[in-house]
Formats: sequence, C-alpha cells, structure tokens
Amino acid sequence: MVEGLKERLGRIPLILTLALTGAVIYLPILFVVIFSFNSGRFQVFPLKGFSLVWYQKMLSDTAFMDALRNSVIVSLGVGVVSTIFGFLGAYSLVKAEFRFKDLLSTLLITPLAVPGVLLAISLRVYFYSLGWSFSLLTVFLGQLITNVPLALMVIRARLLQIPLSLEEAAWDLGAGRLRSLAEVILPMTIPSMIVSMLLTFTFSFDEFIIAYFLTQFELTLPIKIWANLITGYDPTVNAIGTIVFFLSLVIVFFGQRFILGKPYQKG
Amino acid sequence: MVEGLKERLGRIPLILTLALTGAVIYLPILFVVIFSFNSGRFQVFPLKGFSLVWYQKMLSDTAFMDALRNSVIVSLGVGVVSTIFGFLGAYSLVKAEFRFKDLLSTLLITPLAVPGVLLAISLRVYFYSLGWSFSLLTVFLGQLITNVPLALMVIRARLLQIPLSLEEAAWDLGAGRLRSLAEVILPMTIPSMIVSMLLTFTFSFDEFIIAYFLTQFELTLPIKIWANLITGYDPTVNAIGTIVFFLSLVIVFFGQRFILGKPYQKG
Amino acid sequence: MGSNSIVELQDVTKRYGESVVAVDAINLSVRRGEFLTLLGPSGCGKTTTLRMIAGLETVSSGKILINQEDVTYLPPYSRNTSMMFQDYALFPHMSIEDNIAFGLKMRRVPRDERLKKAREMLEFIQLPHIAGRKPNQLSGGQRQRVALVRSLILQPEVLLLDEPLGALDAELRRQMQVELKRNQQQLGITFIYVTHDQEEALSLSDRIVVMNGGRVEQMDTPKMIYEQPRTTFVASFIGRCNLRKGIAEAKEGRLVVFLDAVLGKFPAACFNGVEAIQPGQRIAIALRPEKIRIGREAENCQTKAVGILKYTGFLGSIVRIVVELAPGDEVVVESQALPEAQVGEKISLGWNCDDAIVLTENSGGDK
Amino acid sequence: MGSNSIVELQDVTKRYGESVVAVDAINLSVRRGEFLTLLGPSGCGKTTTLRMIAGLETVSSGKILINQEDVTYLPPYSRNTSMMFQDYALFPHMSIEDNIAFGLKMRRVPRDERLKKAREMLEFIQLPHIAGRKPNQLSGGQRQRVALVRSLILQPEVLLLDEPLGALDAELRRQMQVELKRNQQQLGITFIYVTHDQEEALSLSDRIVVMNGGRVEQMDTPKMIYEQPRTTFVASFIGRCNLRKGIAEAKEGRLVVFLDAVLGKFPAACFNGVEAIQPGQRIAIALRPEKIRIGREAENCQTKAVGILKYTGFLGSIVRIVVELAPGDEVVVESQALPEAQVGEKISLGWNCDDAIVLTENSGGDK
Repeated sequence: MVEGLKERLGRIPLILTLALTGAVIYLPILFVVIFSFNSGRFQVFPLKGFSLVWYQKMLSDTAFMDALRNSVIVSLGVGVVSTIFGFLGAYSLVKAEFRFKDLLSTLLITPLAVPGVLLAISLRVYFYSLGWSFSLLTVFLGQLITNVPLALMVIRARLLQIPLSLEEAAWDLGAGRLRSLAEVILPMTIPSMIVSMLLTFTFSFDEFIIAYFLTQFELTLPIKIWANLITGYDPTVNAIGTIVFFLSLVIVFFGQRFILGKPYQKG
Repeated sequence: MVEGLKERLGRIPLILTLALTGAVIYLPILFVVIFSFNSGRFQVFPLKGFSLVWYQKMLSDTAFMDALRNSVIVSLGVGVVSTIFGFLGAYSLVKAEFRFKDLLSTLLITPLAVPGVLLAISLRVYFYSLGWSFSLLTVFLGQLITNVPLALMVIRARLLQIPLSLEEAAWDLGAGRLRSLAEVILPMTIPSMIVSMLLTFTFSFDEFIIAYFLTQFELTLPIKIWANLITGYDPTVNAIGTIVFFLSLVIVFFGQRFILGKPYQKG
Repeated sequence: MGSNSIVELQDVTKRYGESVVAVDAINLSVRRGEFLTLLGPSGCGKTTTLRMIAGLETVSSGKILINQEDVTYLPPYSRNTSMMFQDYALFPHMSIEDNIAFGLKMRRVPRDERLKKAREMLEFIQLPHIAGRKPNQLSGGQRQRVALVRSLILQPEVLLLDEPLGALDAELRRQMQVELKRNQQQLGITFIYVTHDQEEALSLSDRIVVMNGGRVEQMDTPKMIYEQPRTTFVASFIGRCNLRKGIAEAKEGRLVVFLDAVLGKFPAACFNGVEAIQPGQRIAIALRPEKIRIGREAENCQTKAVGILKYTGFLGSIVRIVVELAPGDEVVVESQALPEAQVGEKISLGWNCDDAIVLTENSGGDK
Repeated sequence: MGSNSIVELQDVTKRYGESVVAVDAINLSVRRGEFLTLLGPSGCGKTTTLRMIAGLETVSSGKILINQEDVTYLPPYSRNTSMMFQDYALFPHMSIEDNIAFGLKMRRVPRDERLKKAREMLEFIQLPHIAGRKPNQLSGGQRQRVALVRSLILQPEVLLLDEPLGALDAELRRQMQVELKRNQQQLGITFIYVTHDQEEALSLSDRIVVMNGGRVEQMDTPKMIYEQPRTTFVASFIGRCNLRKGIAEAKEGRLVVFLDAVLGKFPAACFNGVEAIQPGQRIAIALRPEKIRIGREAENCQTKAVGILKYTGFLGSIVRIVVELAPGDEVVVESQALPEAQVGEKISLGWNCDDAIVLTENSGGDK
C-alpha cells in the first residue's frame, strides 16, 4: 500500500463512499432499534421516551417463547444435518473422478437459485401426496434443500485447499482410505464445518417462506412475527428484531474470518 | 489423485453418497416438473396424461405476465445498482486503511444474517414514516439492503486477488489514481461484476418477504404465485415453477465457474 | 538383474489418457543401500517414476519388484517404502511427536510406546525440544528433519525422496545436503532421490539416472556423468557446457577428428559407448567452460583458437568469460583469474583433446 | 556529494508503526550511468529503499534527490524513474503492445504513434511477433523482456529493478543477466538493482551496496566486496566463507597475529578501514574455501594446519571438501581436484596470510 499517496489523495472520498453505503443499509435497522426502546405505542416521531416495556412484554409472551424454541430446534437440526451431508457431498465431489461431475456439481448448487416460493409450494404438495402432516419435521426437511448445497460449497472450498500430499502421506505411512479420512481430512475440515453450521443455522433461523408453507401449528419465530403484524402492529416485534439483529452481528463477527479469508496484509 | 486406489476402493460409495444427496434435493423439484405436464387438475398420483395446458394458461394470464415484467424490472435494477455500490464499497475496503475497518466490514455484511421478516417490517415502518407509498421503488430499495453486501463480498474477493504491483506499475508509468483505477482495476474486475449481477438478479427475482411487505399493487412474480395459491391451488404455478427452475439452472451453470473458482486439476 | 537389487523396474510405462506418455518403458535396478538420484528437467517423468514405486500412481504397463516381490498392484499402505514429500506433508493439526508417531499409530502400537519412539527420533535429529509444537511453528530446516524421521520410524527398506530440499534457501540447502547424506550412510537405507538440481545430484549420489522425456539418457556415477556424458542432453543439463555441432572427419582409436564450421578440424575423445561413430556422421562435441584455457595458459594446449573477448563477469571464486569466435558464435570460459586482455581485444583459447568430448545427437539435445 | 550523482539519499529512514525500522538513516549516492546493486537477505530493507526512490513508499525522515532536485514528496507518476517489478506486473487484460505503450498513453501520445514506438521496442528485444498476444501467453523470459521495454519506453533516467530475474529458472536467469547488462551498457541508463543473489550482484554490478538490518554494511566494487570484505556479515553473505573467531595478539603494519582457539597463532591481513584494530581485541577472520590449499599444495603456504578429511563432494568443475580440525570444528575447502587422502584420514591444509582477512564483528555476523 502506498501510504504517501493515500494520505494525500485517497482516504477521504473512499471513507465517504463507505459511510454512504453503510447509511443506506443501516438507517432502517437503526429505526427498529430506536423504536424498541420507545415507550409509545405507535411507530412515529417524536419519540415518547425511553422504556423497556416491549422487552418485558416479549419475555412474558409465551407464544413468542414457543416460537423461539421451535426456531432454535429446527435451526440446530438444519445446521448439523446440512453440515454432515455437505461434508459427504463435498468430499465425494473433490476426491472422486467420474463422468458428468461438472453437471452434478451444478445440480447440487442450483437449489440456491430456485425461488423459495416455488420450493415451498412443491414441497407442500410433495409431503401432502406422501400423506404427511405439516410440522417442524417438514420445515426441517424443506430447509435442508437450500442449506445442504450451501454447506457443501463452504466445505468444498476448504477441501480444495488441503494439499493432496497430506492424504498421500497418510497412506504411505500405512493408513487405509477411511483411516486417513478420519485422521487427516476430517480434523482439518473442522473450521469450515463450524462456518457451515453457523451459516446454515442463521439461514434456517431467518427463513420465512418454506416455514410458512410447511408448518401448521408449530410456528417458527419469523412466522410468529409475521402473524402478529398481520393482526395489527405490535411494537414487541421491535424488541425481538433488536435482539435478533445483535445476535446476527455476533455470529457474523465470529464467522467472517472463516468466510472471507484473510484480509489484505501489509508487506 | 491416486487412480489405482480409487479404482479399487473409492469410487462406488462416493458416487452413491452424491446420488443420495442429489435425490433428497431434487425429488420435490421433479414433482413440480412432472405435474406441470399433467393434464389433471389435482396434484395427486396417478398422472392423468401429458398436456401443455398449464403453460398455455400461464401465457394467457395477463396478471402473471405483469408480475413477471415487474420482477424483471426490479431485479435488473437491483442487479445493476448493487453491483455499482458493491464495487465502490469493496474498492474502498480493500484499498483504504483506517481505524475500525474490521468493524465496518462486519457491519457491511451483517444484513445478510438479519431475518428477512425483520428487515421487511422495519423498512415498511421506515418508508411509512417518510410518507412514501409502497411500489416497485420501495421493493427495489429494500432489496438493495441485502444485495449490496452480497455484491460487495463477491467483488472484494476478486479485488484481493489483483496484485498490488499492477496498480503500482500504472502509477509508475504516469497514471494518476483515478486513471489507474479506470485502466487497470476496473477491466480486471469485470468478471466478478458479472457474477455479482447474476447473483443479485437471481436473489432479487426470487425474494419474497421484502417484496411482500413493501409493495401494494405492483406484485412481483413470487407474490403473485403466493396470491394465487392462497385463493386455491392452481397448477399454472407448476408451469411457472418449471420455467423458473430451468432458468435458474442456466444461470448457475454459467455463474458457477466464477463463484466456485477452478475445480481440482490433476497434477 | 542381480539379487542384490532392492527395487527393480521392468519396462515400466505410465500413460495419461490416450496420447501422453509420462514414463516410457524404463528399466532400473536399484542396489541395496545405495543413494540413487533421478535427475532431469520438470516433466521428464522422474517424479512419476518415484510415485509409481511408492504406489501413489498406477502403472500402465510393466512391473515393479521390491525385494524380488511383485508390488505393481499393491496400494501404498501395503508397501515397505516410505516417501518424503516436497512440501513435507506434515499434518498441520497434529503436534510434531504425533506426526512422527503416526506410522506407529497406524500399526496399533500403544500410545506410550510410540511416543517414546518418536522422542528417540527427535533426539536423533537433535530437536528434542520441539515435540509439542505444531508444524507451522517450525523453520524450514526443522520441518525437513521432522519429515525425514516420520518416514524413517517404520524402518522402511527404501526411502523415496521427492525434491526434499526444494523449498529451502540456498545456504540451508547445502547444510541439509550434507546432513541427508550422513544420515543415509549411518542408517544404511536405500535412498531413491528425485531432483532437478544437478549440483545436488552430483554431490549426494552414488549413481545418477539422467531422465529426459520419460526415458533414461544415462545412468552412471556422478564423476562419469560429468566427465563422460554420452548425449548432448546430458552434457548440457549437467553443468555448463559449450556444445558445437559438426561432422566426424576421421577416426583413430578413441579419437575422432572433428570438423567445426568456425574452428576447422581438431581431435576429440569418445567415451561411454559412443565409439561406434563413423567418419562423415554428424556429431556434437562438448567443451566444459573450466577446461578451456585462455591467454598465456592456452599456449601449451593441443587445440588452439583465437576470438574476441566480449564479457568478463566476476563471480568471486571464478571469473566467467565470454569469447566470440565468429559473429553470434560464443564460447563461455571459466577461469580462476581475470584475463589479461580487455573487452573488445583478441584473446587465445585452448583445450586438450580429452576435454573435447564426442556426443551422440539426440532429441533431448534441442532443449 | 558530487554533482555527477543522479540519485542521492540523505539520512533516509523508513519506520513502520512505532517500533519497526525498515531502513535506518542510509546515505547513498548513485553515479550517472552506473549499475548499482542493493544486495542483502530478505528483510534487510533493500526493496523498501528501492520503493522509496520510486515514490511507492513514503519516507519517514531524510531526503531523496534525483538530479539534485528534492523528490521526497513527489508521487510515483511525477518522478522520472521507472520500476521493473519482480512479478513483472504486466497488465493481464491488455495485449503486449498496449502494455508497452501504456506509459505513452498516459502522456496522451496518439494511438498510432505510441503503437509504432511499442513495435520498435519489440524489435529491440527481438520479439516483434508477440505484439498482439496477452501476457499469459508468454514464457518467463519473454515477460521479463516486455516488462523491461515497458519501463524503458518513457526514457527514464533511472531504472529501478526489484529482483527482476527472481521468477526465472537458473539457466534462463544466466542468459537474462548477460542480456540485462548488455542493454544497460548500450542505453547508458542508470540501473538500481535489488537482489538477494550474491552471484548475480557480483557478475552484473559496477558497485554493490551490501545491506543488513536496514543499514549499509559495505559499498564497493564486486571485486573489493568479495576479496576485501569488511564485516563478518559481508564475508559470509557474499560467497562461502570459513569464519573463525579469536583474539588479535599483535600487530605489524597491515598484518595482525591472530590467536585461534584450535589452530594457535597465525598472521592475517587487514583491509578496508579495519586497520584500527588493537592487540587484545576480539576479532574474526575469513578464509575463502577456494583459497585454502590441501595435501601437497599446502606445503608452500605461509600458514599450515592438519585435520581429518570428513566428506568429499564432487560438484563437476570443483570438489567440495570438509576437513575437521577439532571435534565439531570444520573447515570447507574447494579444490579443482579430488584430494589424495580418503575420508577418515589425515590431511594437511594451508593458506597465505593475505587470504586470511581480518573482519570487524558486527550484529549481522550472527545470522
């Protein structure tokens, strides 16, 4: 980096650009945070005064707490199972050579590009034809469809970085194929599996449309929020939003090092 | 790759794993595709017979066509504008050095981890307070919030790969800061900007919850599909789903080379 | 092939796809306890050959024997060979002692016993204090030593080394060369060593196999390879060399009268199975830069020539001199002292007929 | 400093953050038309110095003059210097001719004219046929040549070269060295060249600046640097060297009587401003491997010693010999011929007092 140049020319316009981008993104979120502490019932300026009433209300609303519990159950399930399938799929894709490998890897990623509404509908019809009732289980299965490809991509990127010579060295030292997978590849893939779990947990936790179509009585948090809003505006939602937002921030903060790789290093 | 080992041990279980993963993901989608060509009104087996009636119905339904046009307008706008902002933000993040850079880059990515329902609600309240009416413009602005960070990540990854020496060489040969940006950095970033546009276009095209909360009369395609289903099952949706699915497949096919980087190369 | 050979390759060929032949029907017989080097430019098939011996690459046709036993279709974990990889391939998530003990763990040796053995190995390489570290906390030289003992812990009969010093800088490399050679002699293990560095090959090996284009060009001791190369490829790949192409005019015993387009006729010596040359045949001769004398020293030589001094480069212990015999026709000379002439002046050259070595032309010579 | 100096550095310092000093108050005066090399290990500050001259790195304190004009705060695009980068920094999205013409484009030279000039440059490097190609279609040597003429097209007074041959293999590197030197002499441009390769520095430079830890250790011609190093760092970084530490016993003019723990007393020579040594002072001496005689040749030397032959390595044109004087105390010798003794036998060594060079100890010597 040319420090001299920067000091003279570059810094200020660059920071302004970033600040503008940041403002566009964060103003609405700031709004929610502010109103979550506002004692007024209606979401209009001027503010009435600082209050934690909506947080209290949230904690005392058992329906919200049930929804939160449902969301955590489904998201944990999706996180763990997607990561397991993702690892198996990624390992197969990276290590095996066969025809149509490119086509198959395209097919495995495509679900990420299919509109959620369509997936949700087709799944609803599919489970209906199977005679299943709609529950957290169907939500879990539905969300797997977009999260397995995501986990697969994350883990595949890591597997591609592991030098082939490591596995070869393990074979050379007497480890069979499964043994070297367990002793060498698996431990080295763990960081990317943690990232995969963080990501898929978050995506599942945030997901609306599939959950909306595939559950009946067991609501997840986004559905519960939506239901409350449909019946009339409820500022409790601001409190939940603020909490979820800061949780997301924490997850991203820990996850980004893995996801983005190293930032640019001087020298 | 050890060809000998593979031939003797590895290939079959690996392919089976992949096939299973693929089947879990694709069975529901296959369902939609099959029923889009089924002449029966109800989505149950046995199939009634091959027919293109739902495709014809789709084409003759002007409401569907309007929704499609709306979706394309919004998605094109989101694709282009996200990519421009993404480039500016990414360039600033990569090139400028300043305090709190890490925090800022976390903040720029966080919106991806905030539940769509929350974003949608806060935006609705925000625009409402500003006195705006809900239209394609508000949908466009709302979708920017998740798509700018996405574009930024994609373009940032590319910028980090461009050796610093290229820009330095341009300066050394007499190009000022803006000139070297235009002559060297911008042309080299174009492939990632295409990827960014493909991705953000697709995400915007598929997006449901923000569009749902931020538009009133100008429906996008996912909202229109949803609306049709709420009022009673309509197999036309299968036809649309099939078309959108294959379009997604094409986009992913062209986009994956850029997104995933090079596949493993022998030797 | 003798019964004292520990590894034998019989017509071993490796093809990739339909048309690429990486290794072309080579035959090798490695003697028990020797330090054998496979030397050649990148793409010559040396690494592929090594990997076939390790079992990491399938054999397209031919046979590999280890201790007279056919191992052609045995997987790597069933062969009594060990491999040292160019990047060392230390497991980054394991401590150094766990890395070294890995082979014993695979043989189900109890934890206490295998760690005791690993510590002995660390004593052997004089690094007992690094047992608990991770590979990324070691220097290049330490990694190299750890990779060596990790390969040795299973007491293999043959150690395969794939450019094990390639990642080290020049000074450390020289140190490690001496150390490797010492270890090999102490342990009495057969080393099969792959490198593209001719200096390394010359200083370490008992015998060198010079490979080019998937074939063996010459297999001999370092001294013979350097002083009596058989082909233009070997002559120019091992050390610096002035190559001259011309015609064999006449033959007297071991000497050939060589007709050079610029220098005229002079005698040159045949070695190493190239004696079958006939008068009239197109041949090449090799002149080593350090065998050419210049200035006053040239006067006593059997062959003499005159050229113009073009360039003098001081390299510390030697001086590199470029002499132009005719426009575009240059000869490189290495001398202990600076020449008496100045750049642009005339200078005499000379050499003896045993230093002008007759070579056969071959495809590799055009490199 | 003289008016014939084209680049001058006055107490130039570069600090990173609070505590890291990359370049420590160095003074340099580069003569017009000379080939000056900054030589040192990685991290010695040589590249930082070059980049400060180019304007790609700010100066923490001190002054940089080009043609007597203060350019310390001028950005790179306003300086009449050109830089050749180690990775060549060719623009991958432009054709070769557009790459070469880039500098002229920035000066708003019309397209026809600048492409004509680029073609002339391609003629100069004898690669007219690659004008339309992209950089990734070129070989390493071609890229190197293109990067050179791209830097030359603006006719800079000073060309800055940052390890321009670092990415090439050994053989190509030697060719390009000769070519670079030839071009520099033909064009008469001042070259400031950064390398960590001492052989390259010796063969190319008019003067060498040996750097270590951000400071200049010695600045002199290649011959003086090699034959009369001033510090232990210079002696061991340039060429191979046997270093011995001991005490100055007595002094007679230019000669010092050196007391060696193993060899006893012998005379050694002072050069280059290290004459201020006092009896009783701790000093070091350097013995070049090729200056040490062995066996019968050692008999006529001024200093003699006896040791045990430990190792003989054949390197083609030379033989490397390791002799053990005392347990763990080894001397490396380079000879033209194999020694008469066998490994394990006694062997005599000898050298003359002018070949035992007195050095001052310095921090860099512990490397």
